[in-house]
Amino acid sequence: MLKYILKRILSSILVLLGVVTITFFIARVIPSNPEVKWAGQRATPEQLEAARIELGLDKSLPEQYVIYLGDLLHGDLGKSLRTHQPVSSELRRYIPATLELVLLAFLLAVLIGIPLGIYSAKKKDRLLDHVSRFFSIGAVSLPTFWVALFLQLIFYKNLSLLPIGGRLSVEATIFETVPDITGLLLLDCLLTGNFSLMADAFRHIILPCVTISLYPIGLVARMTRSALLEILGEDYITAGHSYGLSDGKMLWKYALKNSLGTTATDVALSMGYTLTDTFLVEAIFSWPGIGSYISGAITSLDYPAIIGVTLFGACCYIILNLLADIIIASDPRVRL
Amino acid sequence: MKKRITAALVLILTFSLLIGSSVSASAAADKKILYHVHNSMPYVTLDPSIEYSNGIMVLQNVYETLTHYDPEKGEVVPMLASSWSSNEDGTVWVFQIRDDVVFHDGSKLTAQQVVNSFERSMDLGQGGAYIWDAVLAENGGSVEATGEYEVTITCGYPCAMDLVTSSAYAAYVMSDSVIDKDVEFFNQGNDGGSGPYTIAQANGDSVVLQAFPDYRGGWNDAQYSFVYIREVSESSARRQMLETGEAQISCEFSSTDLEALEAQTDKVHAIKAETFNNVIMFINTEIEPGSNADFRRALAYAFPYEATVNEVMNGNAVQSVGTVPAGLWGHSDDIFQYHLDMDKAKEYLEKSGIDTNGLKLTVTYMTGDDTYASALQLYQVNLRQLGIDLELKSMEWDQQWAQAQNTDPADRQDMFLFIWWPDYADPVSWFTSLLHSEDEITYNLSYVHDDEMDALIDEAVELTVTDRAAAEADYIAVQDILTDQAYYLNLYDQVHTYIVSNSVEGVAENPAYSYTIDYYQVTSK
Amino acid sequence: MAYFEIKNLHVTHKSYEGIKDVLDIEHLTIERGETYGLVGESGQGKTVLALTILKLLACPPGKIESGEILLEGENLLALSQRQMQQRIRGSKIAMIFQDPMSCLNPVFTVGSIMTDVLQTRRKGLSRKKATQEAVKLLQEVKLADAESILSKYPHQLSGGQRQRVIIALALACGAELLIADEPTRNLDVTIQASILKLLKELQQKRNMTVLFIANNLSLVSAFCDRVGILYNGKIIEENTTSALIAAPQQEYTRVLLDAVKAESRSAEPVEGGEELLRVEHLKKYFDINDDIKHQKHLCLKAVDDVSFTLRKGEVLGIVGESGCGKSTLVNTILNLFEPTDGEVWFEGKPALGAGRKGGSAFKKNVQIVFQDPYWSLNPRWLIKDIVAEPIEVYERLGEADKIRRVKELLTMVGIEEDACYKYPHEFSGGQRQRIAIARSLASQPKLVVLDEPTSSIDVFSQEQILALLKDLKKRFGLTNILISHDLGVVHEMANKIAVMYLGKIVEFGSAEEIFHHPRHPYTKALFDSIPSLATQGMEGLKTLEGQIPSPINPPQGCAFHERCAWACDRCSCETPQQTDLGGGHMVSCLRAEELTELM
Amino acid sequence: MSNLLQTLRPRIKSFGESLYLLARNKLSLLALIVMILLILSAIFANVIIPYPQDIADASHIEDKLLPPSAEHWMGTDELGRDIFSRVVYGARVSLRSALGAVGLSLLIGVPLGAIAGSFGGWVDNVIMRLTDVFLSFPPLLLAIAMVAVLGSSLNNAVLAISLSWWPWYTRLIRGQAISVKERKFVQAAETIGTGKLKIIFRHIMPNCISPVIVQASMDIGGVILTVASLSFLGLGAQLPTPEWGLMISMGRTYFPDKWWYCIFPGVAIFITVLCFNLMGDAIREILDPKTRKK
Repeated sequence: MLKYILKRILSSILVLLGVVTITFFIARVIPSNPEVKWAGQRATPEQLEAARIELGLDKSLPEQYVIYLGDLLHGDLGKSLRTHQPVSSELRRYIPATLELVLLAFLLAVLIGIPLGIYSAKKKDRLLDHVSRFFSIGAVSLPTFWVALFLQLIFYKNLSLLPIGGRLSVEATIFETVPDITGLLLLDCLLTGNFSLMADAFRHIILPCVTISLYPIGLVARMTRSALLEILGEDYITAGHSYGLSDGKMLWKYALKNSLGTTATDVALSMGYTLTDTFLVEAIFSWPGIGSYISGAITSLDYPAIIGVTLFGACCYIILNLLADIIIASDPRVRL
Repeated sequence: MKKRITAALVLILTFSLLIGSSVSASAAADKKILYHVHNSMPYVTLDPSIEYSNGIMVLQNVYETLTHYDPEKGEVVPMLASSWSSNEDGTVWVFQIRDDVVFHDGSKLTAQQVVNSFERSMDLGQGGAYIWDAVLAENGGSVEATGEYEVTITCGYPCAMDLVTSSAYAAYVMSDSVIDKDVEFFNQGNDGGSGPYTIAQANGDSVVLQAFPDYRGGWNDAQYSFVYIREVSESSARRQMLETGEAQISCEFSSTDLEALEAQTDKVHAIKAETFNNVIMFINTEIEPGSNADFRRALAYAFPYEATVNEVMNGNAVQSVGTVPAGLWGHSDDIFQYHLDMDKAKEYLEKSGIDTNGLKLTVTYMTGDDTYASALQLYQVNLRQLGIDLELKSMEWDQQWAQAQNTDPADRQDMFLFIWWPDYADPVSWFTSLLHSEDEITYNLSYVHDDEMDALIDEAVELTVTDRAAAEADYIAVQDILTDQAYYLNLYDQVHTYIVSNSVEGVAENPAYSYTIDYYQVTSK
Repeated sequence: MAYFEIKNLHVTHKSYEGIKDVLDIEHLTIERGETYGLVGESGQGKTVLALTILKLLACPPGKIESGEILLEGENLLALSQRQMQQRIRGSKIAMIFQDPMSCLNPVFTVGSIMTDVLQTRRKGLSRKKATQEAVKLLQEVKLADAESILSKYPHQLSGGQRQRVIIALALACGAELLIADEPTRNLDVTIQASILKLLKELQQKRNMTVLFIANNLSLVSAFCDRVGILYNGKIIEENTTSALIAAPQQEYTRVLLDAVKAESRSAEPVEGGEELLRVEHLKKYFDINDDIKHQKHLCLKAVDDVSFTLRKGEVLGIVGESGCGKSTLVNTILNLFEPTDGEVWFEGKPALGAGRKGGSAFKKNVQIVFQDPYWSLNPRWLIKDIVAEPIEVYERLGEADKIRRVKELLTMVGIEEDACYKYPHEFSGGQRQRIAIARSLASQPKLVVLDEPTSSIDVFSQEQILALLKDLKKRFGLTNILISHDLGVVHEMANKIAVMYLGKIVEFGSAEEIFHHPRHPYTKALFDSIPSLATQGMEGLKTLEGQIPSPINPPQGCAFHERCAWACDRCSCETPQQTDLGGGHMVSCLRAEELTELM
Repeated sequence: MSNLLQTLRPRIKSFGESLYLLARNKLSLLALIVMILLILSAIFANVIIPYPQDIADASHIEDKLLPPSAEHWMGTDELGRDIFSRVVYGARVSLRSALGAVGLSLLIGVPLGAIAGSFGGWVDNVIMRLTDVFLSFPPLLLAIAMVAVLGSSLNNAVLAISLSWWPWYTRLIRGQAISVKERKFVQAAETIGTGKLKIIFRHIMPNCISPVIVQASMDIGGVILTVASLSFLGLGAQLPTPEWGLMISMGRTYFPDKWWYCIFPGVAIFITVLCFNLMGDAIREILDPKTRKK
């Protein structure tokens, strides 16, 4: 087992290297003038030359690549062309917000998706099944950016129940001392026992979180359902019945455990798409996360930032994928 | 297990909905907050020497410059400098500095700190640093403190230094304590300014300004002790925030949101601010058909100016007269103005003898600006009547610009939608940057090479310092040539419409400092 | 009143083709303690019946139209699922399924499965107690070291062990009626016998009633008191075992009987011509390295030092339990696998190592007919393309000529010509096998390998296919290698036999020699453990105890000694060499001579 | 594979039969009908729509942003163009690009997968690592990069999507190929001496394809959504193309007062994607209960 995991990690690193390489070279062929972005749009030729040297653009591409890799090993992602700040430190600022959002969304997905899937599998082709199928498929069919607009309209303007965006209310930001331990605001509040702030943060996270969770919820529900149906058709289920085991036991204990592996992988693999959604939704809810950051980076082709975010996304994917593989590997059936 | 988690969630939810607002209740009483929502990030960096973007809307309230442009008077007025003088050819400038200025760190302003601040900008050579070109050592210029409260600036060539020092870019004066700090230091929310407000928090998408108690102007209760500036990109969202009274100031609304808001006079009122920002359509004059003057005139007559200003911009713009916007010297209402006239367009098209069948032009414009898109689509329709097929290409600025700088003229766009504004109240940048022929393409994106214009411009720059009237005359002459030749089309000058809560007064935008509001002047009713 | 009774039960299955009857049983009774055998091939509705009795039939598409199933006078069909689950399933009626792998939940240990079952049955049974129970049960089904088995996952057990676990599960709740649905189907013959014996014992011990479902009469004849023949969902004939075998009434029954009366016909010995194929010390080892369960680098000796010669016109039958390496041997000879070591000579020329190109001459001359005609024909191809594939490879023929050749071949194997433009799924198993044979002949080979040619087609076709093969062999003077676990088929076709055990040939010789005077204990055991009509009752059935050792680490000395009734200490240390007992009868057993008398 | 009920499990033979099975599930049937309607309207768009000229070459700024009415069923947009016409025409745009993207990904993914699965060994390794690399790109970012290089246009967006999509098919096909490779007819072909490539492309690939087709049909919906997202970000279709995502992004500035502008395109996306997903599910359940994206 251990050997297997190590092997997987190794190949993951290989993959990561591939991602870095590709992004690096894409970034370099994109027509843009980084030195201008660095030195200012009306900069004098001298200033531009200085900038080129400072950014190491005077060196040949392979050289730049080697240097970049070298820096990467020290966790140095280079400096953002816009903000002139180290990308790594900026990521450190924006990632927690996004993570908080995505993690909560996935929690929702599991809490709602799995039961939904189970029940519709249990009641296959009955009304409840149709309803939940419709819901889960509908959930993955909705354009999230569109949903976001509606939720805002309803819950902020019409019901004035929830805030329209941001992570905290103005007053909270200004007057409260916002804890920063993990960067996951809700968690930090919990740790510091600052409940009024936690409540405030929670009210802010509800809308974006719900929007983003739609896709994974639908996905999990669908996957659980089909996985279960598949398993409920297996012989050992029939056999189990013949020994007089109860349906409940069959479903909850036997079938569910078998289905977890596949569901887990599917969810992990769908992560990439959820991240995409996050990028779209954060902008609408002006959520200070990686999404807002990347959109800023994109509009000015700030490629150190873009590569940084890409790497982050890739890492997320690879890690989740790794976990999924390990889950599968721990399934006694698997003998690779 | 699951049940327990869900239960917990539900609990927190209800709990939060109940007491969620308590945070605001507790605080708002004693300290007044002015909430300004902006459509894009309020800053890129907070480094006073480097920032060359939205950041001035923050920095302008935190730092001060030697001089300041007063739009009413139409000239620069004292700020940190109490007075200044120059020799007749405008190469040596002497500024007298106020002696009662205190920085936020408590230190007092002296001439030396002014010198250090300017040199910092020049050394970093980023953002707006180019404005010091004339002062750079290699151009034979210098800045030195010639007394505790006297700064002498020597220029390599004549230069209107009083205007330069009023710039919102690269001309801020800062305390010595921050001179050697780097960008990161400033972006963490530190500042070394002397302005009415200090930066209390900088969170990337939002900034909190806090009143600086020892500001020499003093404070009254009506003024705001906190200003919260935050990015909310969605127009509809910003509108809702004003409607609910959560925010007090915002602008850059979509036409419909604006209509809706302007109707709600019980809650909010609109403040229109003329700007120096004008939108220009470059034409690639180096290749067919753009190289043909009559064809360019045809293009000029085919543009839907009125529709754009009235329908697309909903009156948040005025059609340009000449290239220098009204309110800035060098502007003249007598300059010829094109209007939509398809017959004239057809006429000129025939005159040009360009064969339009299968003729395809590309126009590039910046992604994300819907008003550009709408205007261009209207234009597209008109041109189709002339048998010209216009292809819209939305691009990120850098790509757009990179393509425009392509070495082979044929690989560049045919037209280029462009917005320009001066870094300080001097029309010079339109002429030197956009119209003066240049050996290396930067902003002359019509690729104009007109010796007559060049001569006039060079002369005007010289005269700016000594004989402004003469300079103005030259500029107007240039604009006459420009419009006659239709090297590029002057479409419209932007008008910023701020929607301001009725509980607030004193909001005004200074055209020389785009998007900046002097919060010190803002008070609550 | 009978203990168990089925009255005009009528079950249908709804599908696109419409509603079709799967079961239509007028009357069937089983007395307490009786063993009733239900015989029929797959697709005749045996499994449906079993599931219907337990009310586990999937409805829809299945539908129980009418009828009663009475257990001690109580109509099961009238009961609700809930009642069935609580009162009947497991506690009164238990079932043993045919495929032991798919019937155990792979992600749970045997222990947890068993305790689950026990606890649902007996409320308030502590986990500890339940475990003890489980151990008892496992011992009852003769599983050595029951404790360790409890902690194992199904896939860690051998087929035989799994089947025993399943039996244990069925017994767990003290059911009185046991439905055994082809319980030995996927098991090796030697294991088969022991499982049957076990069942018999348990039945007597617990005095259970057994409904034994099987697809061939020989098993039933040994096991059951009464037999019913199921055909198209109907019981077409019913009688006591002996009577039925003695005097079958129905044609179908007769065919079923013939199928297992192999001894009746045997192949005529041919005078071998010159040598065609010679195999020398052929070895094929497979590397096994397992990432997940970090095992160290192992190798599986599938074929371990095999040598034999085959002469023109001979038919070599290779027999042995599954996993003994029959198929691997053939595939290696056919160049499908790289041999680890050894030589293969075809017509005196080396056939291996010649690689893909040089080998093609050899490939042209050696063709194979696979066991399962469903997967040996590409379902996406037209018959003409399938049959023409070898022609494509070896001959440049115009479309017209090609079609002509294909049609010749098809007629030769008795398929009408217009089959050319049909797809495989439009044909029955038998027909497909004919098509496969046609293809194998297309390149005019000298040697045709037959890999279980009849095992997966219905009894009717089996006969004809064998006949066809014999006929073709005569017409083209073919030489054959025949792999089969069905001794009947081997008996009928082969005139040379090779008996394989754990990758080695333990006995090699002419058919009659081996059939009538087997010299190797394994050969003998193998033959004995196969139930035949001759052996009435279980007593005649000799069983071979113990599991087949894994070929990954075969036992020292004679690979068979662990299970050999005649083994002595020598066997466990000394590896026997092939010894010729004259007449090309080779045996690799240390005690061959002495045993000739003993056995 | 469940052996117990094999005898009872229907084996799909004819198109009619699959229809019959599909029709048993009302929801899927409804989806099918709507889908057919959509496709038809996409094909005959120019015939159906009331204001064909509003697709590209007309603007009536004077009657901009009119609410839904008899002559403009879905109202008009900021240039006074008939939204209904544009939404209907949008179906064509979306479907075309979705099909394009999926088709392209299949073109790349299927052969690679077949080769990887059939050859195994280092070839397999290299190919699968490559798919991992492409899978681990956040699709959006990949699209952005592509568009940044090639300039934003619908076709480039489609290209970008295919680039992030093909690995799914490679994985799927590979899995299939590995199992098909074991099928006897492949061995038969080998004994016959058929060439390796012929075996891969004539024997193995055709037998892997069906689950991929199922997967592809399920993906169409997702792809439509992605195209919309890209256009929403201005990385996809260019004005005045009536692409749904683009329309929403234009319309959202007029939301909520001129709700119709961004509601109808949104609804159009939702219905289309929903139908395709429902169909995809149905087809999967009928044809191949085992296939899943993995």
